[in-house]
Amino acid sequence: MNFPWLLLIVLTPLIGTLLLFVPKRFIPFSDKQIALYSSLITLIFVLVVAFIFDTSSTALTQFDVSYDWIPIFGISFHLGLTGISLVLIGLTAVLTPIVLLATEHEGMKKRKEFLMWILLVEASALAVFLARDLFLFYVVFEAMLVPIFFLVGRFGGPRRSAAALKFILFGLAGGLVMLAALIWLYFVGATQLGRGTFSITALSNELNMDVWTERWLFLGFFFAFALKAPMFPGHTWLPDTAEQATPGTSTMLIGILDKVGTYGMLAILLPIFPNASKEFAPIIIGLAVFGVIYAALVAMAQKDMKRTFAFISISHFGFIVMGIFSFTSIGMIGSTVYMVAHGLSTAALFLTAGYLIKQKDNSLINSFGGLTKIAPVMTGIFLIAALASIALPGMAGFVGEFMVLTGTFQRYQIPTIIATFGIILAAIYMLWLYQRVFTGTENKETKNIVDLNLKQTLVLSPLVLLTVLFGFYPAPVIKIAESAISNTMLQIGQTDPGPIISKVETK
Amino acid sequence: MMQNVVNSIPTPNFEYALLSPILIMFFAACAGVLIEAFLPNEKRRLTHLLVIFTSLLLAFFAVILQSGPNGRALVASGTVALDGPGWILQGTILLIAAMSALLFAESKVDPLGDAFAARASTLPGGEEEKTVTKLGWAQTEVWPLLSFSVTGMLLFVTANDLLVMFVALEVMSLPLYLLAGLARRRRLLSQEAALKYFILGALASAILLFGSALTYAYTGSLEFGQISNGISSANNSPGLLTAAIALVAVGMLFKIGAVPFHQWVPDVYTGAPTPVTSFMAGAVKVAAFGGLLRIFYVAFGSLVWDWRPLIWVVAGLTMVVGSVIALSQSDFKRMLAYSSISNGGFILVGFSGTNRAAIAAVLIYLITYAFATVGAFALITLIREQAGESATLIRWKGLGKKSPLAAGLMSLFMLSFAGVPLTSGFTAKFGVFTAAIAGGATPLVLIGVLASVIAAVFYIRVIILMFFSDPIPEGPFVVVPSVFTTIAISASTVVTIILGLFPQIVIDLVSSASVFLR
Amino acid sequence: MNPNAYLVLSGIIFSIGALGVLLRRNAIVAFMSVELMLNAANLAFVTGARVWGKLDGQAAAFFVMVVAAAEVVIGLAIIITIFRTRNSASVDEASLLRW
Amino acid sequence: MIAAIIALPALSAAILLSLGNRTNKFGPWLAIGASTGSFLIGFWQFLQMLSRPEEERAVVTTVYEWLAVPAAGFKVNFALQLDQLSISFVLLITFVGTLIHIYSLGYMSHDENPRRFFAYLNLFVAAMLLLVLADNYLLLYVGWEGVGLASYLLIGFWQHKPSAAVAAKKAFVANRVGDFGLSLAIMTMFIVLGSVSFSDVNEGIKGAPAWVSLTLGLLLLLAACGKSAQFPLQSWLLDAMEGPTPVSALIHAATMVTAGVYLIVRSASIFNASEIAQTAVVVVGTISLLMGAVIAAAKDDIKKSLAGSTMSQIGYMILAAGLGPIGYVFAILHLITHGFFKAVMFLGAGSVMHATNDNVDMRRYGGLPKVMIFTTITFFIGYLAIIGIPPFAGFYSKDHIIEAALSHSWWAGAAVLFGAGLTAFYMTRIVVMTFVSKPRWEDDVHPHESPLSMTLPMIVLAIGATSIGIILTQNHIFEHWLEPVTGFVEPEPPFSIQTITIITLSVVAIGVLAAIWQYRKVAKVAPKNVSFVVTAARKDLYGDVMNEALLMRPGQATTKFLNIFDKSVVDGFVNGLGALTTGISARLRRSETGYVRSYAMSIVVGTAILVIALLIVRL
Repeated sequence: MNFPWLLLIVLTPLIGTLLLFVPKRFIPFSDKQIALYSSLITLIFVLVVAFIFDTSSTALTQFDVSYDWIPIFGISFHLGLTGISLVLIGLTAVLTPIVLLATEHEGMKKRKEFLMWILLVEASALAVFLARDLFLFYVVFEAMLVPIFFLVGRFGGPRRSAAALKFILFGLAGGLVMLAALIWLYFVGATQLGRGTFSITALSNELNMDVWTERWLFLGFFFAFALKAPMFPGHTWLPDTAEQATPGTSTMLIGILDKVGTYGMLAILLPIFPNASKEFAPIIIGLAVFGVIYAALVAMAQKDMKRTFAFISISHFGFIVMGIFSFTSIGMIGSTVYMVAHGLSTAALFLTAGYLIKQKDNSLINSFGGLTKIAPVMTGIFLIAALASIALPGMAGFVGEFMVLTGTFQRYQIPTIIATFGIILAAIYMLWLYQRVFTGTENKETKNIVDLNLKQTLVLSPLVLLTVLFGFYPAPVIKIAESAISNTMLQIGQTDPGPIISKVETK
Repeated sequence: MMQNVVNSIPTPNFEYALLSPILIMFFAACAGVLIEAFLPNEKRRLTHLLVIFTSLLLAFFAVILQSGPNGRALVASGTVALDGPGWILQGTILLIAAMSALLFAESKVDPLGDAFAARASTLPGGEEEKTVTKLGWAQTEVWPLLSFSVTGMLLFVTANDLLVMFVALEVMSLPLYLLAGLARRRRLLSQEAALKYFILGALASAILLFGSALTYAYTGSLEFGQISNGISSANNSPGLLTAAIALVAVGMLFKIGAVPFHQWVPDVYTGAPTPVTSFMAGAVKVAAFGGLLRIFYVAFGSLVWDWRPLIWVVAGLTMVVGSVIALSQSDFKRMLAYSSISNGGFILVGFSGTNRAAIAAVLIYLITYAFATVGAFALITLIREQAGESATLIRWKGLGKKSPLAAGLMSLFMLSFAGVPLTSGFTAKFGVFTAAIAGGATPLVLIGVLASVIAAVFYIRVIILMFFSDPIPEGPFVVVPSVFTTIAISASTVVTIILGLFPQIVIDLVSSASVFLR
Repeated sequence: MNPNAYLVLSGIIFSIGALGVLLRRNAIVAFMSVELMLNAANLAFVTGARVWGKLDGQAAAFFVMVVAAAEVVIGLAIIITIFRTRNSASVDEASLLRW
Repeated sequence: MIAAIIALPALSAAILLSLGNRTNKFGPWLAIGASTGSFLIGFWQFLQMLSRPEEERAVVTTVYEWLAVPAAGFKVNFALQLDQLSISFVLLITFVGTLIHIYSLGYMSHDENPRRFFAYLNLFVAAMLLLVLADNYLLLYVGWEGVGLASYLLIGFWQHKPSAAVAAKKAFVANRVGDFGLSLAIMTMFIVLGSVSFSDVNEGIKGAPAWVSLTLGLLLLLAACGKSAQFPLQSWLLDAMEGPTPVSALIHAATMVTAGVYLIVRSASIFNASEIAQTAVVVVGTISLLMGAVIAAAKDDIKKSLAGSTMSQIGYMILAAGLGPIGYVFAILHLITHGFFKAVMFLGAGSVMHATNDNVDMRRYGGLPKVMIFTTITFFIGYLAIIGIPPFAGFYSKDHIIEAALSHSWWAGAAVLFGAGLTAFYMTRIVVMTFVSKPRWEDDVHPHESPLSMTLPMIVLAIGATSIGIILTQNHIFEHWLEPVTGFVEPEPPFSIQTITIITLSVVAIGVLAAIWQYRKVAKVAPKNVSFVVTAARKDLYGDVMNEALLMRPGQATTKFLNIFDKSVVDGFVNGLGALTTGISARLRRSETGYVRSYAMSIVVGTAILVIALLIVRL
């Protein structure tokens, strides 16, 4: 086994969490610094791994570390890096320090606790993206509900309790159904392979299930992932949660954790259940497209900024799911890029709006207005985030969205056309929101809003820079994702459809 | 003829060494009675403590020393089966009993003394009660009662004979009836609990006994192995056998609080002194399930296809009804009682597995659940108001602010009950679901999933109350316990976390010892 | 010997006992009904012993009697405390714990 | 080097925006410098291109690989194509752009934040250059949305005015409708032809079945309609006049709105392959040119009137582009001349507004030649150019379009001729109301000539508007210049060219005279009792009303309904499940009566049921 980079990546935030509770006398840093430094060290490790990562390798995973955990069930603590995981742990490692920096802790009573939960979210997100053992994946998938639950319930708005309860119940409902499917899958594997295993690689490469088993298992897993992502009609927890949670929490939740749902579809559903995936793909595409339009329309009717963002995200998750189930390289790579872009833009939206909301303690759209003159920097960054979110060309979101649409268009023309209407709706909901919150004349409520200071601007700037960078130069993300997607395409036995014209000619 | 009959009774052969855990506890109980009789009031408590903890420890070491491969045998002329599951159950019961004993011993949290009435014979609220309370008297009979009960449990889980099982059941239960009625505060409720528990318990024992009698009449034997053989060879009157099985099952299902024989559980758990409740929810549950396992897999093992559908229905009902009713509870102890019922249902799900897997899964569930539940009840004893324990949920608002540690640990147990991964509760759920799916009971697992989601609501609501709400004025406070309760809570916490993170420990232990001797 | 008659009789006694528990309010009477059920079991045990020509059924009956005696001790203790508190032995009056 | 044309203004915009107020002092100068630099590089490239033989003039420079999924045969380069068509645009954009930068120096001098304005202008120039220089549709799309963004930012530049913010949003959304078409077109190109670069598409479309070119043609037309404010997506342009006047001149007259024309001409091979698509283009152009003219004739707001005129003039270009190889060159020619004369008129209008405290109501102008002579003269040159009086620029381009239209069909020809008359009418109306008539100023208004920074660009543009037509049409220079890119076929009108010119000029004369007669006296307040046509035209021919009735109202109703649906049905289902469970729980709880005998009852009954059930199972 080579140097356990991945273990290091997962452990660093955990160690940071522990250090938070070391008494002050023994440690020369404040709790804020501990949290920040451990997340930065994690980022450095991730960058190192990204540089060593071999995009030309055809191996399913790299940097594998594996320890026996529950050998009797063939369960191991197995971490491995695929291209998709790399992209997503990169996102996680970038967003966490930004959230830590952007969430202003001055005068915050429960600061240490907040830092602890955020670090735990980071650790679990990293672990879930790196898990190559389905049991480990499941365990972290469920366990990460807890830190977010506390983040929502301890630090949110007035109705945070109900929101937290709803959040965790949806999570548990999905997770428990998945648990049943997981165990069933284990026995299918044990019967067929002669050894019980939860290894994702083994399950996807060696298993041949009979049709109905595969269908049921697929549905069990899909249920969990669709609730997590979230897809219509299992989405209603997200607006409630986002409305009540603090912007930092929402960033971690929507920016990172919800990606676990789409990651699961891409990295687990497709390879393990290729046939069922193919069978259900048209239905799922339909659901995703419906979600794109539906959530966009509902977003327009929201009165609360954070709720609006939540619905926008639901709409975007529709795009991501579409790309995944398009079974084309372009679509799936597009989805991966989209996940990154969505993470960055959502973070920018929530955090920028967070600075605003914090000053008024209120996130109702109508209570703002006329901020362009009072807070030009905030306006500017928000606008960029908004444009990134609606996939303006030149932003990372565009690359993702266009690739998703193109990839899906290769197989499903009509649904794609409908989904493309989403880009019009996106302009409407986002600019209308921007118009109501930022433009117009200032009123007496917004008069004393303070603009972002230099530190805050600098904290948010990496998000903007990365969005633009990946908009114009997405090659790193695409290359890394491609190394994994080509394997996925092999696993599901799909090839990309070529141009229609050349097909005609060859006939 | 008489001669023949006498000769047909073999001279009993007792393997005293192997039976030593049971005997140790039995002697401890007898010693307790003697202490009551001969020692002056002020010396009793300390002596009792010394005796009980020494004996529990000794018994536990005896279990450990003898539970190796050489220690597996049918002893006492085949009436006691010391096999893998038997040893594990004995060990678990001793540990849980020790933890409950620690709670019994706690006298610091209540300014009036320990959890038990100063003199059970006094009238609640009467002058005499006040006097004896002021004098600092204590009803130290709880210790021999506890020892007797533990003795009964140890025998119960290893009993390989219907009659021994019945006697063990009574030895286990009779002290509990008394213990349930000994609460120092809210004595009216406590006495009511004792009465209910006693009448219903006696009824259930009678049903069990009648079932045993019918089984005997049908198979001609009381010993499990021979019953099993008798069932396979006999071909007459299966109706009688069926009734016998059903009656025996009811007797056992009553003890584990399965629906529809569960109704005593909430009342008794609520009314009994909390240390006793923890003992009932922990040790009694382990013992009852141990007995149920043995009867169903050894005595009625060949009829598995008959009783399994029955268990499915009961398991489903128990999980759903327990969880659903728990939703609307306002008293925490009562909620935990329903949770205990619901958890019983989950354990029953494990019964749908094949022999080994089912036994292992059930054992794992029992161990994890017993530790967590004792921990939860132990925490209840710390959350108090002027008038005693404060179990009204709504008053727990903001407890997390007053005592993050207590509230945090309570949350841990709640998450464990809810089956969140990385806690022992998840290990347990995973185990029974795995066993059930392997046994083809996927629909039951789906019902279990549904019940888990419902159950999660009330567990998580406790966390929400404690952590996400602001404290109410004059709400309960958390007292700092003595070393006794601290040890109990720490042990539960450690077990809950360790078995969540490294379930292999318990899985190895259990799966190496999941075969019943017959 | 055909044991059926005895078993049916024991069943009848058992049922009477059960009905007694259900119908009688007085705790003592309810408890006596339980004793009746135990005795029904005794009859079944003895019948079994006779059918199979074994002694252990008869021995069981003795055990049951002893246990029943122990149960009486405990039961009366509980019933008396409750009676002293409430001045009534009615099981229906003890219904504070519910829902 | 080509990339530098785009990079200069882009970099300048990035600096000005990211460094914020620190750049206030030199910001405008940096912006002007960047724009000028772009122009100089562009001009140098133009000279180099001229020095090359005709077949080597088009050059593609690949800057880097932008999007590539080799496995799927998907590859889009960040590549710039410099050919005769794109260099024409580069020159127009950077030249007019630079002039308008300079103009803005004066125009925005009183604004509190000219630095941001210049940054946006630079951003626009960069995006527009990317649009015309891209060598593939996807990169073009980046520029396409980029100019939309810049347009959005500049229309809404005075964001504290709610009307400006609304207009900006409307413009962006209407553009997005067009973008919808463009993105679908690009996706179709990829899945059908396997590539989105201009050269591959041109090549591939030849062998493609008819539905491909038809689909692509219609989708691209939709895109063009959105960007160029053509029917039915025209309504945003008039509202866009909320932006500062230099913006109206540069973006909403000279360059951005003409991008649709560029797109159609650039996609010549697609349209050539589909007659239906071409006809659709002509129809859209015709409708727009008439609609725009009618609207322009009824507005009292000088900028809106000019905006209507822009829509109408772009209608000409679109119509010409729809005519196929006979029209492409003239569409571009008209685009260039229009760029000059319309810019000069907008700048003139801006100058007038500058002088009258930002009043835009022509009914409160009049009598201006005495106080602002440069503005008057330059505006008048623009006027002569647009109505097509020789030798001014508009004459040459418009005349050719009329010829081409006549050789296409009688109705197109009639429409453009009628349009020419209307143009003459509304332009004369503007000139009369603004300049010639008696002063009707507001009380506190004291008009004065604008500073040199404003008049100078106007003068330069006026010179262009005077001369550029003659220069470009001498010896068919422009036809030959563009022919390698767009193809060219000499139009064969049914009448001789002289006849057409005479007819056109007479129609124009009628329009001019009618306007002079109509506006011999101008009221300070718009008359109320006017004909149905005027009422309709004042309301933009009910474009907004239609949008509201057909899209906004149903849309709002839908979103409201869906929001309620989401809350009560989707979420309600989940919450209902919760409530149901709680309800059942409350009921079930009552089964726990507290009576020991009822517990015993359930034990006994349970036992009975169990026994019976087991018996049934067994038997």
